[in-house]
Amino acid sequence: MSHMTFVLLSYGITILILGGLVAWLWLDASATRADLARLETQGVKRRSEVS
Amino acid sequence: MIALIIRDVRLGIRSGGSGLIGVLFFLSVVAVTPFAIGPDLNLLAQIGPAILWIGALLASLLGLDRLFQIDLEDGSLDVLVLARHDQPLALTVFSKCVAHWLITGLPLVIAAPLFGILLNMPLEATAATTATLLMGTPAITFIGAMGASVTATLPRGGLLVSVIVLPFVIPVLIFGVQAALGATLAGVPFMQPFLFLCATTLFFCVLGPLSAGYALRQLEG
Amino acid sequence: MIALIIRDVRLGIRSGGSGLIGVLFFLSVVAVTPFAIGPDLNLLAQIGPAILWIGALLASLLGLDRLFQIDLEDGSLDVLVLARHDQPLALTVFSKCVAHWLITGLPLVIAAPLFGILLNMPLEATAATTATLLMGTPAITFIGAMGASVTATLPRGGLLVSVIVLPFVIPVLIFGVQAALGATLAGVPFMQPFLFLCATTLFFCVLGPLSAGYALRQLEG
Amino acid sequence: MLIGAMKWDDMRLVVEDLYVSRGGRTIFEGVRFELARGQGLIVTGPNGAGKSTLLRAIAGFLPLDRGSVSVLPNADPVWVHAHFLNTFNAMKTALTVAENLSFHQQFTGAAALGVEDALERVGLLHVLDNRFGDLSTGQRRRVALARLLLNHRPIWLIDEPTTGLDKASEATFARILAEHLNGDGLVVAATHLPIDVPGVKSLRFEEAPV
Amino acid sequence: MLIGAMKWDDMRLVVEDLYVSRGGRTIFEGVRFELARGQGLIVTGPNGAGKSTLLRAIAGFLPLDRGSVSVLPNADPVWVHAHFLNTFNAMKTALTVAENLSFHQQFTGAAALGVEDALERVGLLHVLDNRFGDLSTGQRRRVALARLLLNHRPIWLIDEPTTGLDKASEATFARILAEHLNGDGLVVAATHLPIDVPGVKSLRFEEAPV
Amino acid sequence: MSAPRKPSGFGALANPTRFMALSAKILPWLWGIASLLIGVGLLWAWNAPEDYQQGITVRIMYVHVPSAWMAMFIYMVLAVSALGVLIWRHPLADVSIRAAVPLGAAFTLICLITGSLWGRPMWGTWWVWDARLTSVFVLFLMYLGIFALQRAMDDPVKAARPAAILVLVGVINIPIIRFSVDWWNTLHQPASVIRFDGPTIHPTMLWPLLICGIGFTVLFFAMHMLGMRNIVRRRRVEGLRRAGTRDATAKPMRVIVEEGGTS
Ligand code: HEM
Ligand SMILES: Nc1ncnc2c1ncn2[C@@H]1O[C@H](COP(=O)(O)OP(=O)(O)OP(=O)(O)O)[C@@H](O)[C@H]1O
Ligand SMILES: Nc1ncnc2c1ncn2[C@@H]1O[C@H](COP(=O)(O)OP(=O)(O)OP(=O)(O)O)[C@@H](O)[C@H]1O
Ligand SMILES: [Mg+2]
Ligand SMILES: [Mg+2]
Repeated sequence: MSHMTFVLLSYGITILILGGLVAWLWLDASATRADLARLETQGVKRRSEVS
Repeated sequence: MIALIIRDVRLGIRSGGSGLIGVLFFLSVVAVTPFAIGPDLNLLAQIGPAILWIGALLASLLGLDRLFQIDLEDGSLDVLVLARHDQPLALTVFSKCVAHWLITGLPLVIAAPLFGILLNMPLEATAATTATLLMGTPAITFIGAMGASVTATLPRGGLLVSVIVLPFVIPVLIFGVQAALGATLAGVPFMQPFLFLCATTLFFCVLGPLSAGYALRQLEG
Repeated sequence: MIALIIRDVRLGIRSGGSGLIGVLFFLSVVAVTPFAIGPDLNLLAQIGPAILWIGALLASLLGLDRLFQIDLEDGSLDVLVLARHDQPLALTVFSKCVAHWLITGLPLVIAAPLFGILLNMPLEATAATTATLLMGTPAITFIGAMGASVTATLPRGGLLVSVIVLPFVIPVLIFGVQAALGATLAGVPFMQPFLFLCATTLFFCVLGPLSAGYALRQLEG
Repeated sequence: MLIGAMKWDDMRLVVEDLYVSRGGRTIFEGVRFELARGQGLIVTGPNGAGKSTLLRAIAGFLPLDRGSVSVLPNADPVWVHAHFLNTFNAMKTALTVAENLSFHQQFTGAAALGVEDALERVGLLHVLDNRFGDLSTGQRRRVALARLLLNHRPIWLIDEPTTGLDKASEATFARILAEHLNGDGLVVAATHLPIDVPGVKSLRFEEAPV
Repeated sequence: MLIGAMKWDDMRLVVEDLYVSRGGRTIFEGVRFELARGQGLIVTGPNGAGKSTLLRAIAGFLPLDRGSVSVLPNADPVWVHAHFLNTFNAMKTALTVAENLSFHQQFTGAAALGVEDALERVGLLHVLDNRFGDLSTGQRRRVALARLLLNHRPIWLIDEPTTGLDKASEATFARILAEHLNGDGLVVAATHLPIDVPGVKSLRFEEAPV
Repeated sequence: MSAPRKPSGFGALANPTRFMALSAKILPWLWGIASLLIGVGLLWAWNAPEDYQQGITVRIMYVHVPSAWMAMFIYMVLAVSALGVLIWRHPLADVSIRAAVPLGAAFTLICLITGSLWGRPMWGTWWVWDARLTSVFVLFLMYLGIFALQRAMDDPVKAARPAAILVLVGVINIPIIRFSVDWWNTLHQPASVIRFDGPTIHPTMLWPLLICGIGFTVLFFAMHMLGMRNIVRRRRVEGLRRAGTRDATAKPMRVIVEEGGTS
């Protein structure tokens, strides 16, 4: 393999991991925000009923 | 039966034994070795299978000796034993073994290839090791169950366990390692020890639960 | 303090051979090595100390997770923690460590010379290894106490404790193997790493009990 | 369970001339009694008298020096038809109440009440999702009692069922017991606290052996 | 223990405005009481009310959200002067009764009664050399109670001391408690079973009116 | 022990609420700065001269080294937060630890991967059990260990203190590993260990390296803050759900103290 591939690979993987992290964080953010909104609107219910 | 497996797996996970932790455990065991025997890659590759097998043995021994003790202490063993009409004790023991293996053995088998790379073992060696682990680790669990049942029933069982268990386990260990090496080293056969391994596993997957189940019924007196 | 040591040692002996299990595990590690690295006797002798150390290290992980759990489960931990005015918790932990080492660590040290012969190590190498084990294994217990204390609330932290503990024991392992090799190999010093080993042990024999004691006081958050 | 179900209507628990020893010491000699459906037996006596030993012997956990325990008419062993509740609770502290109970429900055959209903009966529906280890002493005991309602077993062998229970829960349990008896159940209960269930036999150990 | 011994005569246990929460939930609010020497407090209430929690908080096992617990006059922490008996027995089943008790005697300072005398007091001298694990439920509890007599601690924090005890032993324990109080001791006891000790304060947990 | 403490549960959320408001404002800026710095750094790096001995592969350095730095820096963040948990009892400290651990693990992983990607052409092997490499690997294990401990306990409130203690003890571990490493290096084996000291870095490489380093740091803070926001939210959700059970909504019991007769 040419040296270039190693360089590209390492940059690629770095971007992949960091990008993955950021994406996961964003998704998590929207998910939790949604949960919170739902619970706050629908008010208190028994846990077994909530989700 | 399924219920019992689910419960014990849950229990294992809750009490810090999830697959993740299993893999981590082996990672650390593998990571520790080079510190001891030095960075010589060939040597590392050579004893790689042994290390993995030793790790597997340790993982099984951790907590295996208390497999039934725990149920005895919180009284659930009475329930398991009492229910032996609906579910034969041997089956109960078998389920507990399966659960225990899922927590300790399986993570290793899944992660083994990764470790192969870390210890830069040749590919077929890695494959062979994985295969032997897959076939061999259940044997350790089943054998251990026999010992565990004795610990639970006899107040001083601990000594007995080790005496019972390891004489059986050591051969398994040795054959496992040999088979793993057999894949790569010239002059070392692969099939022969591997088949022996499978035979042992099958043998103990019957004998283990049966004898353990019997021992558990002798609970007191 | 003495009372606690006596009690725990008694317990260890009564409940039967947690020490012996360790030794037998140790034995099985030693037993598989020759199969792993083949017939080359010199090589075997060469990495003998490393093998012994790995075996001892992993063996002393057995039973570590139960160090505080047993006392937590039967309520005696409350007594130990409550008495921290008469006997500081760090001291209590220290005593428990001593007892635990006497039961699990000491047998390993005693068994080491025999196993040295199995690995046909030269005499002084065996002697050196035993010496390093004698000095080193306590450190493992002390570090283990820290790991056991943070996982005390988990019913069965076996794997997790090992995962937590292993990174910490690496320096111990390094110095230990180093010194052991120093005894035989030309150009490798013995005293220097050996002293480092002692230093590490001393260090952890303070840090371990302190942090563990602190953790135990925080159990209920 | 079928065996039990078939011969359900004329089931009898017969204990004949029972001798049991523990640690080389004979705990009791020649205990004999018989329970028909709908009958209960309350076992009382000083500490160390042998109440728990008797229960364990009946349940088949202890070797009998002499005598026999069987369920007529077709002489089944007791454990085919019995729930056994020892002084421990047989629950896992690391699991939630729901997980614990549904395990027992699935593990022991002949499901009767659902997990939530059983909890409702002991008034603990609200701890459904709590770790069992986070419950108070009495709450734990009540969950353990709820287990008896999960699966239908005609014979209940229960050891100090009401330890740690508050007054209200004791009453609740007495009600549960009465209902089980009216439903043609058989009960052998060892206890120090009087359980007011009308028309139960009683077996008293007089003097603790020294 | 010297600290205790010195200021012995005017020792007071003062609990002020105590707030404790568990698992993110506030269990009780603003509990306040004061005990002088010779005074006892019986804590009662339904299961899950917070009795054990209160005891653990006083003993210093739980973080306090608000308020304080201290032993006047010189504001020692409670655990310097206290025996704590939880619902478990703090004994090792693998060891004999004698071994268990003598461990506690040596471990906790200020020896009072000898092991045999303490066992004598709870009427169990004959089990001195039995494995603790071979004792019956009530026998175990009585051995655990004997522990309190081994070392002199003015303050006793005891959780459901009489569970599993037979009538005779309950009376015995009531006597022991009374003597401790007459000997200028302080007692906080959580219980469901009435303990007839004359002239003790009582703390009752009740459902808050909705 | 009996030192007064902020009410846990809902009472303690006052502080976090302020955090949510504040972080909401800061966050966008952080993202912006991070992407800017990293972009500039990498472009510059791409145009930086090739290393005479390492050739083009030296470009790996610009991701490798910063991530290595982050791997160690984040552990220090953990340590400070741990102090926050144990000493100052700050309600957000535990949240900070939880959010930082996965990030630390990720950066350490990047360091490992890029490192071995660099090692292949330079040393002719993916992995050497060399001192520095192994120490990083152990650091990785420690991150995972802390992560495992946190996950092993289902109740985050209960996991906080043990995790914090583990983190603090682990701090000592880092220097220990690094020192012990030198001893281990001098092992007898004719090891294929490549003694490696970074090339004396030329300014034209140093600048982009530094910029990338700063960029990574800012990026970390951005991710950390977002992670913390998520955790705070999730705990509120959990709180609301628990409040759903009667047990939790039930008012604390009323307590009645009655004097007995004097004995
Ligand atoms: C998996 C393999 C590797 C790991 C885990 C690793 C780890 C590290 C770490 C932790 C640092 C930071 C040291 C400090 O600042 O204290 C570092 C720096 C550095 N590494 Fe690596 N490295 C690896 C492979 C390589 C390779 C193959 C090369 C080049 C041939 C390389 C070149 C550098 C350079 C130039 C620095 C910056 C200079 C310095 O701080 O010393 N690394 N590496
Ligand atoms: N495993 C055992 N081995 C030997 N002896 C035992 C064992 N278990 C109990 N014993 C003895 O048998 C006798 C009866 O015990 P048992 O538990 O039946 O008493 P009990 O009536 O249940 O008392 P309690 O009211 O305290 O529960 C006791 O003297 C006890 O010491
Ligand atoms: N470790 C814990 N974590 C979270 N919640 C707990 C924990 N222990 C107890 N609780 C809860 O705190 C409340 C009070 O418990 P506590 O043990 O004080 O009750 P109690 O008054 O002793 O009841 P009992 O009469 O059954 O002993 C209960 O609702 C219980 O569920
Ligand atoms: Mg009994
Ligand atoms: Mg209680």
